[in-house]
Amino acid sequence: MSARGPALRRPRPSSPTPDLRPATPSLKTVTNPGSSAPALLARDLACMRGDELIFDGLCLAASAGEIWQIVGANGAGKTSLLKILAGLAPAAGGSLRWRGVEIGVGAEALRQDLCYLGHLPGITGYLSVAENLDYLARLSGATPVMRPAEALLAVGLAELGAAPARRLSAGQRQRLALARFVLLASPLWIMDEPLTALDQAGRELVEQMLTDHARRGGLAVVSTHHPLAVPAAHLRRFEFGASLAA
Amino acid sequence: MSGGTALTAARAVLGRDLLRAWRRRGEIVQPLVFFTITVYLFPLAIGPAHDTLRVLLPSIVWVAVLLSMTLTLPDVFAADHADGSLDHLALSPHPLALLVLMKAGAHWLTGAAPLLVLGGLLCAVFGLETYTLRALLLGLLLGSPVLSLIGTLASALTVGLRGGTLLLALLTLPMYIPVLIFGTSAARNAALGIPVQAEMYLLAGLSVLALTLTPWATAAALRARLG
Amino acid sequence: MKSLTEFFAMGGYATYVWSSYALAAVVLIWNVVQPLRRERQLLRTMGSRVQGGRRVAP
Amino acid sequence: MFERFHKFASPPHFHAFARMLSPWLFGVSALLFAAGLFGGLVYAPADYQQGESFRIIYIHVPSAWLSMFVYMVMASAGAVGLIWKVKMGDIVARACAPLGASFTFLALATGSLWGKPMWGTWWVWDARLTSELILLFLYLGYMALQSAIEDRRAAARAGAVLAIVGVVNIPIIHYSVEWWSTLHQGATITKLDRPSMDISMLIPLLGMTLAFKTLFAAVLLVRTRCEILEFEQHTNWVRELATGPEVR
Repeated sequence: MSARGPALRRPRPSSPTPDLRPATPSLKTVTNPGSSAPALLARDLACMRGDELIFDGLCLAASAGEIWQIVGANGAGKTSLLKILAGLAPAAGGSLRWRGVEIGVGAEALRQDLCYLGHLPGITGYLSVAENLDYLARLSGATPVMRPAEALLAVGLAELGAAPARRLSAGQRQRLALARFVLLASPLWIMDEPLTALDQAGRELVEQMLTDHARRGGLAVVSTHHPLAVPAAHLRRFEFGASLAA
Repeated sequence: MSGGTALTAARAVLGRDLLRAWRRRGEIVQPLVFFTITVYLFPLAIGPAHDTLRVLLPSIVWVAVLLSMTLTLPDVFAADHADGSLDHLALSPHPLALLVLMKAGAHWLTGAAPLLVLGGLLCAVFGLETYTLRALLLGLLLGSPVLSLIGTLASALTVGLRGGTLLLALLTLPMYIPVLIFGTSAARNAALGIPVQAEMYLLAGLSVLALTLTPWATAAALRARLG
Repeated sequence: MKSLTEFFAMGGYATYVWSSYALAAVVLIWNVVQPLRRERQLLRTMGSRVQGGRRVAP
Repeated sequence: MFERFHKFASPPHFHAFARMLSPWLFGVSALLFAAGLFGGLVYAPADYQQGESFRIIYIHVPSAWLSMFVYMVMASAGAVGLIWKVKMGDIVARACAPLGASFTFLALATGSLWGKPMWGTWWVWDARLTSELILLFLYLGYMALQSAIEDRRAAARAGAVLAIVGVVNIPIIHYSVEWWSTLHQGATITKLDRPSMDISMLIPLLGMTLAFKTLFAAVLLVRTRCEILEFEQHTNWVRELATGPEVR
């Protein structure tokens, strides 16, 4: 199956692509009333980095109320996958749907509902903590569910509101980036290694945030190596890299 | 569920860039010093003969403005690329073309406008007669949006590249040539007393053309490079 | 009609005319040969790299 | 009809098409070159003013036209690649640049070689020579950007944007340079007015122009094949091609 423009031809059945579709059908979560149709549906995703094919034939069907943990070897393409799911990077092949809407690079439907955390926290050093949160919130276009001060309190940065962000430690910057997730009611969370630089309290904070998010019927796609202490009913595991390294 | 219109996001981008520029106003002075040094290199090179300099001064100021622009342009996107906030610009549901237009506007206010003021001051100090000085300043005012807009596009194309500053200059200077030609010919004709409306209209036309076309190109360039 | 030497003299502009034609020949021939050689070299390296068992997607 | 055109959007079909067509184009351009050179150097009479040096026109004018034409091809291929997300568009745009730069350099060099006997200096601030020089800078800027970006796909997409902005700038630059330069030499041939050259001089020139164009088309197809091999080196059909019989 040559990686050409998206979905021009069905791949030949003989192609030995390992089928990564999760064996167990997605469980219907207790909290949300049973939107069984997958909110985020990826089929035969392929990704190139330069001339190197990172992965192809990747399928993922994620429904509301689930927390998908992406695990895999370094360089397996976890970050590339998350960037494709967020609509930041173009897939070299395959199709992606969010709530039934086909996503090319630059789809507004996905961005309206997305909250993304990359490797870098996205914090501007010259601005204060509160100014950073306010800027990123207004940029994302999502409706805040609480006042910014409450969000900062929730992530433990309440008294640092006016401090310039460049004086924060790496862990505090990560908490500031997480404050945006608490502040905005985005149904889709995509997080790339959120637990790095966080202390034990920080990890518990993230786990608690993810649990509340899933209970509210939100969907989260998280890449991390640490085991996530979240209720098993919501947790889904996506093995990556190992099964691909032919 | 829309948490604010595109205008609030645009105002947020503009406000944030201006606030950041204000917080690092110490660094904003550096291009101005470079500009002044460049302008005063030419009298040292050409010799102190006052009348030859009087004819050449407007053209020297224009060339110095062009060169100083290539200093301030790279960090329109470089800082955002470094701290990761560039992804959030691309991830916003609001039109990216509008947001990059705001970044170009912020650059014009913090990068280009000070150069215009300083250029006028240097020429006034030098004793350039007012009619030529007015033509020079009006030309700079009308032409400089093109410099910021095309510069922001080149900054988006070269974001995150090694040697990006040099590449940015290589991309922008050929496209600055029409503005340079009309700006300097306006100043030269003004010195001879010839009316300069033609050049002013052309410069304004170029600015409007750049204003309408480059934001879409800059948005496409960012999407191409962020991928 | 014109003798051979007259032809090459080009009415005194021989250097300019023939050097521009020579330059044109060099530029055009390089533009023809270089891509063809590169294509053959690309096919050969890719051919050997595949036999070398490098992982290539189905 | 669109279905047939769509077929060429996929690299394997375009590669096969290019492989089939380029030998023919090389043959045709060789014939045209032979006819054009004979016509230009031998058959056409000397110019009454410039004497024999005017024969440089048979190299200068076709390459000058082609340098502009190639940038248009590059920008439209880039636009196709960017707007309809057709990968072949980006690939063709990337393949055009070195060709365009070579023709622009050739036009500049022959222009100054022609100017030396006529105007007495190697470089004259003539409007068209100056815009040709700026066009060379645009090409060099495009190629510098392509080489600076490692990821081939991102480079091609960024290049497409630059080419489109460049093509909008070319008429502006040309007009402003015309405005700036007082030394005019009317274009020897414009499609509209009466050609200021005798018909026996004109035919070899059109012959040479056609020769240049077919050569450009042939070399572009070969360069595109190289880019396709590099863009698609991870795919199945390239692997079969590389290990296939015809690898000489």
